[in-house]
Amino acid sequence: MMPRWMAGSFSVCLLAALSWAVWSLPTAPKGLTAESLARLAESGVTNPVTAVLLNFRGYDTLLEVGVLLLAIVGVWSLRRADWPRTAGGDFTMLAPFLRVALPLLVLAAGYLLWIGAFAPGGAFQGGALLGGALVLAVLGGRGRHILNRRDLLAIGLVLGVLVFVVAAALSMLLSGGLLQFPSGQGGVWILVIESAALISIGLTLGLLYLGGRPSKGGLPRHD
Amino acid sequence: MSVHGLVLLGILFSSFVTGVAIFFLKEENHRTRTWLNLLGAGLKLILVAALLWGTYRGQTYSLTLEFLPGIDFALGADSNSVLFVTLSTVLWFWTTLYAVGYLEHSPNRSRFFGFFSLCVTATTGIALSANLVTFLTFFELLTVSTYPLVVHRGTKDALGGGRIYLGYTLAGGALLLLAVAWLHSLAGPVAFKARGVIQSLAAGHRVELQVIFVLFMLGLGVKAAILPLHGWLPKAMVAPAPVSALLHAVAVVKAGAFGIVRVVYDVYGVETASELNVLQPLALAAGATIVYGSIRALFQDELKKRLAYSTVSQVSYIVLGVAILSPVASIGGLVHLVHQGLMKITLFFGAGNYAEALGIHKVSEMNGVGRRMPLTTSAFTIGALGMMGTPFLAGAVSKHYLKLGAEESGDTWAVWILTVSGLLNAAYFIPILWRAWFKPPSDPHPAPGSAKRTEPPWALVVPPVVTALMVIWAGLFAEQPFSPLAWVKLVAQREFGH
Amino acid sequence: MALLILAPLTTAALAVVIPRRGRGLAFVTAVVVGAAVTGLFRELRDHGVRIHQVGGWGAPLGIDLRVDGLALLMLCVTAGIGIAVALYATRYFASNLNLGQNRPQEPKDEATHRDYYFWPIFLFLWTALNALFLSADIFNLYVTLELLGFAAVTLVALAGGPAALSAALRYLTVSLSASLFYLLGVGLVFGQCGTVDLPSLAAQRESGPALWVALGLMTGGLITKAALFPMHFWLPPAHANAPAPVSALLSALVVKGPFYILLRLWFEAFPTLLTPAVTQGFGVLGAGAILWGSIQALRQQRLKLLVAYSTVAQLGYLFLLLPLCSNSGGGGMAWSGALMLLGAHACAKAAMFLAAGNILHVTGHDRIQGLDGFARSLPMSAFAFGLAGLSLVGLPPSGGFAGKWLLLNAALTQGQWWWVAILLIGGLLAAAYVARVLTHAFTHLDGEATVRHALPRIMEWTPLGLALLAVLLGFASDGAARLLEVGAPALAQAAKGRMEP
Amino acid sequence: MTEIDHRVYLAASAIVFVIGFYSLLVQAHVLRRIMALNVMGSGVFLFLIALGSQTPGPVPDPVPRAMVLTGIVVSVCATGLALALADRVQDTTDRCEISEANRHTASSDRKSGIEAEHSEGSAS
Repeated sequence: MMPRWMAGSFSVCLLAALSWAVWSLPTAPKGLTAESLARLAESGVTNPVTAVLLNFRGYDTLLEVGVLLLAIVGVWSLRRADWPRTAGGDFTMLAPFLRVALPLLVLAAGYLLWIGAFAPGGAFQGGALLGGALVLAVLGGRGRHILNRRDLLAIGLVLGVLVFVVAAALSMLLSGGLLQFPSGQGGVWILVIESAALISIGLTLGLLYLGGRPSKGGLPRHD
Repeated sequence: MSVHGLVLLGILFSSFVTGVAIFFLKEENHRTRTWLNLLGAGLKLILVAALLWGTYRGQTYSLTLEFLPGIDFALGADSNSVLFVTLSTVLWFWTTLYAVGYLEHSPNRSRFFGFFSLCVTATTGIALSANLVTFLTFFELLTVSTYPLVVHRGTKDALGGGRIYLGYTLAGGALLLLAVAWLHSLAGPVAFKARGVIQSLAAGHRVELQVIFVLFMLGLGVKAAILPLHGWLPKAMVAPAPVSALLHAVAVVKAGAFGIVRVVYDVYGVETASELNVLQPLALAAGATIVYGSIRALFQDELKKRLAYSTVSQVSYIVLGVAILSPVASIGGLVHLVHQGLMKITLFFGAGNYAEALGIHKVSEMNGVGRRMPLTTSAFTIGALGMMGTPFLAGAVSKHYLKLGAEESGDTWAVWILTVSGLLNAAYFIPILWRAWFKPPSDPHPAPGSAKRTEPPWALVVPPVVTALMVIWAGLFAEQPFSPLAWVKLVAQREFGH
Repeated sequence: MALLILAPLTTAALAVVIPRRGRGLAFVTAVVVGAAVTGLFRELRDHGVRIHQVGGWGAPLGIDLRVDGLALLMLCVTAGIGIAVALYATRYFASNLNLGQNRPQEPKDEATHRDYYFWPIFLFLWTALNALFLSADIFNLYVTLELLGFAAVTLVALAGGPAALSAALRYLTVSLSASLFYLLGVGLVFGQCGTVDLPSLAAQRESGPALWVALGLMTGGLITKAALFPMHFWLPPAHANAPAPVSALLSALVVKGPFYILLRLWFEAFPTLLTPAVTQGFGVLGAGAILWGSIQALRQQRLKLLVAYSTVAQLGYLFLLLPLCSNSGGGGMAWSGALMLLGAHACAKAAMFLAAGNILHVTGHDRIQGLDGFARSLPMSAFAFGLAGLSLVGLPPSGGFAGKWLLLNAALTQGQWWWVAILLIGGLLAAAYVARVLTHAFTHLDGEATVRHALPRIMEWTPLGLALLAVLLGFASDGAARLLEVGAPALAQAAKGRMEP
Repeated sequence: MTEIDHRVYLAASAIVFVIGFYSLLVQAHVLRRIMALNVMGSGVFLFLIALGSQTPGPVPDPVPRAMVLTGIVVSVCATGLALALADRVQDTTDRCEISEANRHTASSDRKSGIEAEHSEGSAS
């Protein structure tokens, strides 16, 4: 920890520099809007963000899915999961809600994935929703039988990376370029990749919430 | 790569491979280790003999490997190299034999002989280097491979001595590196060449070249133990006797002296160096070291320390000979490179035998050892007499040429220094001989075993006797072909073009 | 080229599913990556710089992967060290390893746990490094940096003790904030130039306050990650408390990643901004690192901390490249010299950490004072330590010497004598701290030597092999220099920058 | 909306970033530090979003938006990892502050060295 005056003066200097920089930025930056819109048609989707994320800069996303997997592996390597305190508590309100909400959330996640091709949405958004659903389920004491199966979970977690890698390798065989999807088929490829990614992202986010590896003998019960 | 290049490589590898192999031997494999050692030493001797013969007949040997960008790793054999490589190989053979006997029962022999072999590899590498960077490589390898030998006993003293040794030599190495790199940035890659390679630069870069020369002398002077860089040498006396012999006669100080010879003759060239006015200070430093070393030797009671200071003094004879601008003086200096080696190794073998057989470490304990150990003491006496400059022994030949050269170049002060030093040599050696031969044995000796004759095993006696005979040979038959003197005359001819 | 990323990423994912096969998967990766690097070497030699447009879009819209001499050199170093460390780790993490006398046998599942998690994370680390060296896109570099950082932190935490965990936590916070600085810089660059592709940035040759601040932010982040003095504070605890193979990876490779990005940024993307004030500033920090790191190394009581501080010092040399490369004359020498040092340091430091790991394993501690006579119980490790020390000190013919020689020559040619002094003093200080350890190796012990512990052979041979490689690397320096000329982005750019004052 | 200078958003993002940075420097508690990192992150994301919406044309620039998505995911992962690590540290050391004592001094390196030894001795 640094003395406040020192940290303060650092921060003030930093702020001054940043403001100076920001004010000198061109008011109409060049950006890559024109290029991305011009080649949007070739990408297989009509939502430009998805096009960037999974096609133009799909390689970033490949590594990013790797980051997700690495993060959860890291968390698992660190500690065992804590079963949330609320678990095993009074579910009179939560349980009926979950019964309705969980299927809806899963459905909504799927919808977000699908719509990502045309409008805001996509695997990450869907995955976030799925992760949220998982957290809710955990809080409501559900899904223990799944969470006990570390082997199954592992498969779900790596699914995104593996499908992505296979797609990358396959595209390379087919068209000679890493992640270069055969022309006209971009949409399908993206959908496949995103579907796998959706599952992994959702699982990862939900399991990150647990903060550790599920213990072998099942999670501790509180009832 | 020609057959001739392979000879050079063979000379290096004969000891290198032996060394590496020995590292992996189990401690108990005494016999295998001894045979490996002698095999390596013998093979090297044969190869060097071939080299000597070939060079004598005008054959050139060279070998280059890719090394740094723009600089090759180059080996070659000019007459200077051959002189030094022959000396170190011959002496190494006998030192190995001696060491095998000496360390019969001490621990960590595999480690010792491994580094021992690496050390001699480095020395022959120094001799055979054909350019400065290669020279530097082996020079540093020598430092590194001798350190474990100096600290071999692992006692507090040994480790302290080792630390000082390493400090001095690595600092010297750093200065040498600076000198080499600086010269490289001025002159490009520097390959050794008779009469120097930088004549053309002398006019434009006078001051730089002077500074670089000083750096060279500081870097090399540490190993050659020139005043005031000699501090490590007496401290390194904690090492086992064969190591002392190696340090003083074969490897370390000789490498320093040989480096000075190389830089003065084959990098700067004598004429250029003297134009740059750098030789005179070097000669003065050498002169001061000669006197200083002799005086300090007078006051040492510990035998090995007295010999150590004697080395400090004697090595500077070589430097003096090089620094005086006269072909005759350089003959004296160069031949002393060989003669001092022969004499000093005899003395150290002797000192080691006294310690081993009777536990004698001090001059004051040496009363009457001549009668107990006649062979060793005879050899020791020949070495000591040689050092004093007694006629018909090796030392006299070098001193004769040095004095002649000094007179020729008008450096009368040097003649005086040589005379005074000769007297001092006598002053510190004669008491030893007097005690050894003429005083009655003062019983009991520090070590047990008071039988009448206590010569150590033959492996310890033969080496000093042989080297003592060589001292006589080099003195008596100095004018015969293949004597050190004859060879040195060849070198001088090349360097001065007479 | 793509194999270099896909292979380790795939095996990393598979190792998560089947942790028992982690070791085997690592070997598959080693073979594939080794072959791929060899193949790339051939391609590069025959055809020059290779570019792969991911997705076929091409920069600036897409991301380009690119291999030039510099990138290939880094990939080679990574592959070499990666394979060596993998070999060592096969036995290190094996649960049936006999730890020798006074070591409590750790619970078996604890060891298994470590073995199971090491391999996937190690493979992720490898992926991250390969991706980093291949990328020509500064945003993509951010992603690789994060991947690298997460893997490194997790591997440190694998050691498990309180010191390691605290060190890992600090490493993580420092690393994350540094990444955010870098990312903000990337944002500013994008705002100014409208691209994040390195060659496109180079082509624009823009300048202005935004770029200055952006470069400042990115540089700040990167030197923190590269542990350049005075931002090195996180490194010694993290590197010293990690498991031995991890320490080796971190010191040999991980800190080099951010340094590599730094080179790309300053020399390739914004060479015009590389003013003498900037380069001399980097030099001063580098010199500070050399002196401070070496002095701290001399003062440490623990072997691994000593080695870690030595890393701080050795990283300083790399940054001397900046003042020595951007001046006229001898720039090429400084360039190959610094990178030679990088490679040599990677080998030597990995060897040292692995040797230190052996010592720790056998003696049960790594207090320098208590290491008397370890040359007897661990002759090969002591030897490896010594040989690696030669390279760190910079004695010929080691790679360390070749690198220093080139830097020295560059400094002398340019008359920047102050760096000459630093180089020489740094070497002597290194000698002092290496000798400090080796002295204990030679100390004579009364009585019979401690029993020679039967360490697995591979754990003895790997450090020795690496150390030998470091020592012999000098002979490869000519070849390495020629390799670096392929593409030589920095030099070409720097030369152009010089021509347009 | 168009009359507002877009640079205001950029400046605001800079302020958010610096606030986060300041707390990172002065806060000792791990949780606060992790939050500070998240604030810094938000600053960066705000900056990128503002940058993207600034380009002329009908739609905002998708590239910075994609970058933000990537960044958010990374930041979530980082937070998860950091929390788990912090928790583990707390379990093993009963402290929830990043130990600052052993920053530069050799003496404290010694201290942490001893700790490490214990852990190596017992755990490894």
